[in-house]
Amino acid sequence: MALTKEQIAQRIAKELQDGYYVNLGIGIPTLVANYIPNGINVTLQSENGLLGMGPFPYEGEEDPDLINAGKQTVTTIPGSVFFDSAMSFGMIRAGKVDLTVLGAMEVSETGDIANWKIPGKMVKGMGGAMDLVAAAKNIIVAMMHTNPKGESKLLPQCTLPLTGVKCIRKIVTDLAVIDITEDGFKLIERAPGVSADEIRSKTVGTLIVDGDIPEMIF
Amino acid sequence: MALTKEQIAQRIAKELQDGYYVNLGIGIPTLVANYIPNGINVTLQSENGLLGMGPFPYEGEEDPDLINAGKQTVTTIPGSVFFDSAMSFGMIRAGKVDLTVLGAMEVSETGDIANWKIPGKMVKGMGGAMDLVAAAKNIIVAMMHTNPKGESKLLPQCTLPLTGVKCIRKIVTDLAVIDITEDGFKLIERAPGVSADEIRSKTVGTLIVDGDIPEMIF
Amino acid sequence: MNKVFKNADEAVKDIADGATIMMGGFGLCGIPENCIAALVKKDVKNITCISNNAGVDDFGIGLMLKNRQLKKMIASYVGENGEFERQLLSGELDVELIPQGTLATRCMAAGYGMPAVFTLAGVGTEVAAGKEVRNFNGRDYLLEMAFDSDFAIVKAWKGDKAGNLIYKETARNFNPMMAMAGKITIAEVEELVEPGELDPNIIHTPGIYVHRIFKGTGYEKRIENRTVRKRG
Amino acid sequence: MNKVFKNADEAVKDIADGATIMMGGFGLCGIPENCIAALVKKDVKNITCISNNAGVDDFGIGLMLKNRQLKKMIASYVGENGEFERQLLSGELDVELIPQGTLATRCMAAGYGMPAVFTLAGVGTEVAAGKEVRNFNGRDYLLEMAFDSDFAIVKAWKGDKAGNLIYKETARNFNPMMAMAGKITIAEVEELVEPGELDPNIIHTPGIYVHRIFKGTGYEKRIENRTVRKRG
Repeated sequence: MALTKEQIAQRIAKELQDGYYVNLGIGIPTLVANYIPNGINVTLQSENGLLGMGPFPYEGEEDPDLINAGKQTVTTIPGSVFFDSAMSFGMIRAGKVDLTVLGAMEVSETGDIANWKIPGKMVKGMGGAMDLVAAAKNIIVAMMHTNPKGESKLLPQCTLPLTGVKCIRKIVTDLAVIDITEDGFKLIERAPGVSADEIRSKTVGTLIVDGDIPEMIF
Repeated sequence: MALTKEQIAQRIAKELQDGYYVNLGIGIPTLVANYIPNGINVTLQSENGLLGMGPFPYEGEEDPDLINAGKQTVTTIPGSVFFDSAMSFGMIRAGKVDLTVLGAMEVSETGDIANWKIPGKMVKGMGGAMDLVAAAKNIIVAMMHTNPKGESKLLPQCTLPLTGVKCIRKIVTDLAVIDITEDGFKLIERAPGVSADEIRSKTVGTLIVDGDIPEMIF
Repeated sequence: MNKVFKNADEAVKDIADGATIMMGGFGLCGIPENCIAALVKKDVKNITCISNNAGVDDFGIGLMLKNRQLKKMIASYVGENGEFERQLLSGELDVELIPQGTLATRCMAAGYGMPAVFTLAGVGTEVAAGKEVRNFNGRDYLLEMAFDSDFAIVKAWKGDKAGNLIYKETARNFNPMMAMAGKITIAEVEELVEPGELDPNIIHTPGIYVHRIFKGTGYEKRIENRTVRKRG
Repeated sequence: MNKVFKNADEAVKDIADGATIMMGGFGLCGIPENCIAALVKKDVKNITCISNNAGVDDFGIGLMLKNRQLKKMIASYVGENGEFERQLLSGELDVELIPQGTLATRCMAAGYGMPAVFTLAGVGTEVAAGKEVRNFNGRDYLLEMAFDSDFAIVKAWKGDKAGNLIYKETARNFNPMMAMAGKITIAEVEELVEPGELDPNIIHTPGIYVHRIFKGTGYEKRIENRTVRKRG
C-alpha cells in the first residue's frame, strides 16, 4: 500500500544521524521533524535565520518576530541561535548543513530537480530552493511518485524549468526509496505491499532493480 | 619654522567635519585625535574592530581585550560598537569611512603612496594599509617633508614598493599643506615662517605655487 | 551630526520618483511598517524595490503595489499577493526573481565593497541566462553583481542615536545586509535609546551604516501563517 | 553528538604534521593561548599558519616559531618578532604577506561558500603580481581566492555546549571568520555554559561552525602595548 505523507516523512527521518544540521522544506519535509529518532541530536536550520528550530508555539504564545522559512510561527530550544540571511545561505553554501529535504515536481535520473515554476502558471519564485539544491551536501526529495494525473514525476529528463542540476541523491516517494546513481534511478526499498513491477510501471526513465528489493519497515 | 609632529596633527584636525568617521594610522595620525575641534562629532574607527574609540585608559584600568590597531590599550565611549575584521574592512571598502590619515615614506605627484617596505630591510608587512589606501574615500598623508637624510619624500614617482596607486589627495608635512592635483603637487599653505621657495627646494617633482600662499594659522 | 528624525514622513521626505529602495523583512516579519505607510502617503512612483517578498494584498509592500507605486520588484518569492499577480500579467509591473541566497549575498556584497560575488545557486537553470559562469575547483559558479540602491529601509528592535541597531529574533533576516548596502540607510526602531545604553558587544549593525533613525509607532506585526500546537 | 572536549591537548590531538591552521587573534588579543601551548607541547611540525600576526618572541604564535614548528606563515603584519626575522632570513620559514582586509575577506569567503572575492586592496602593488585584475564600474579589483584550511582555532569569551560563541570586545577580530572557515573548527572559551544559557539573539558564531569546544584555563592575556593616561 502506498505510504501516507506522514509515512514518507517517517521513512526519511531514518536517514538522520546524530549531530546532523538539517534544513526541511515546506510540505512533507516539514513533517520529518516529528520523527527524529530517539537518542540522536538533530538541529533544524530555517533559512530565514534560525538554527535550533523548536516546535510550533502553544496557542496564545505566538511571537510575530519568530517564524520559520514557511512563515509559520515557531519557537526556540536551548542552544538556538539567530543570524541574518547572508550568514544563513553562507552556511548552506559552505556545506555546513548536512542534509536538506525538499519537495519536487520532477526529478531526473541524473539528479536534476524542478520544483519552482510551471510555464503558463503564475510564478511565485524560487525562494531559497535554488541555493539549497546547489549547495547542500546531501539532498533528499520527498514527493508523491506520480502527479495528480497519474504521470511519473521521475523522468529521464525534467520537462519543467530546473531548480538545480545533478544535485539530488535520494528520493522517497509514497511507493519507493530510490537512489540516484550514475546509471539512473536505483530501487532501494518498496512501500509495504507495493511490487517492484508496480514501481517500474509508474516510473519513466531507467529504473535499476537489482535482486530482491526489501520492503520498508516502520 | 617647521611644524612639530603635534602641529602637523593639529593642522590635519582642521580637515575634520561634523559626523565624520575617521581612521587614524599609527604615529602622527594618532595625535590627530587630540585636536578634534570643539562642537563637532567625529567617530574614530580602529580597523581591528572598534568604532567609537575612546582615550587611553587610566593606569590600572587597562583591558587586554580592548585594544586599537596599534595594539595599544584603549577605551570605549557611549555609542561604541565592536565588530569583526571582515566587517571592519568591509566598511572601509564600501566607502563608509570618511577620512583616513596615515603616514608615508614617499608620496608621488600622481597620488601613489609607499609606506610599508624598504628593499633590503626586514619587511614587517602592510597590515591594513593597502586596504585603507585602496578604499578610503579621502586620504590625508601626515609625514615629515624630508627623510632623515634630508631628501624629499614628495617625488615625481615613488622609488619604494607601492602601498597604493593614485589614492592620496592631500599631504600635510612639517613644512606645508599640499594637494595632489591632476597637474602635480599644489602648495596650499606654508608652515609659519617657511617660504614657498624653501618648500620648493625641498620638494622633488612638480610643485605648483599659484599666487600668494597663506601661512597656516593655529 | 544628528541622525535622529522625528518620524517616517521626515525620514523618507527626499525619496523621489524612480528611486531604488531596499526593504528589509522576510514575509511580514521585520518589515519597516512605518516607512511603508509613509511612502504610500507620499505616493512616490516608479519605485524599484529590492525585497525578499512583496507583502500580502493589504499589508507590507502589498500596500505600495495596491497604490501602483512600484515599477519593478526584485525578490525571491512573491506568492500570497493577488494584486501583484494582476499587475505582473497586465505588464504594469516588472519582476526579477532571484534565489534568496543570491539576493542576500548581492546585498552583502554592496555592504562589503565587493563589486560582484560568485555563487553556486542557479547554475544550469534559467537564472544563469546571460551570466558569466566560472569554474573553481571543479564546480561551476555564477557571477552575480552587487546591488546598487539609493535607499535601504530597515526595521530594528532597538537602536541608539548613533545609529547602532539590534534586531529581534528572525525579524533580523535581510535587514543587516540591506542596512550596510544602502547609499542612504533609514532605520525605524521600536525602542530608541541614548548612545551607551546598548552593549557595544552585541550590536548587529554599527551606526556607521545608518544615516537616519526614528522611533516607529503602532507596530501591527501581522502574522502571515499563524501555526500553533495544542497544549498537552 | 558531543562537541565538548576536556582540554586543549584532547582538542588538537589529531592535528598532524603539515596541517594548515587558521589561528584567531589580532596581535596578542583574542589568541587561543591554550591551543598554542598544546601544539607546542605536541611538537607538531611543518605547519602552515594563517593568522594576522605571528605573536612576539616568547608569546602567542612566537612560541611555535621558537619551537620551529612553522613551515609557512600567512599574515598581514609580522613585526615585533626577532625569531621570525631570523628564520625568514635563513630560509627556514616561508612567509606570505597579504593585506589585512584581504586576509579577513579570504577567511570570510571560505565561510560563506564563495570560492573567490574581488578586492580593491593591493591593485597596482606587488601584491597584485600574478593575480587577475578586473574592472567593475571603472575601478580595478584583484581576484583573491578563499582560504582552504584543515583547522581553525579560535578563542571566544563565552561558549555553550552546542558550540555557540560570543567574543569579547576587540578580542573578536579574526575569530568569527576563521571559525566559519575551518574544515574542523576548535574553540577555546573562558566560560563554557549549557545550551540555552546564552541569549540566542546575541551569538556571534552559531554552533554549526564549531566542531570542538573546551573551557580554557590560565589565560595570561598579555598586553603588547600598554598605553595609559594620567589621572586628571
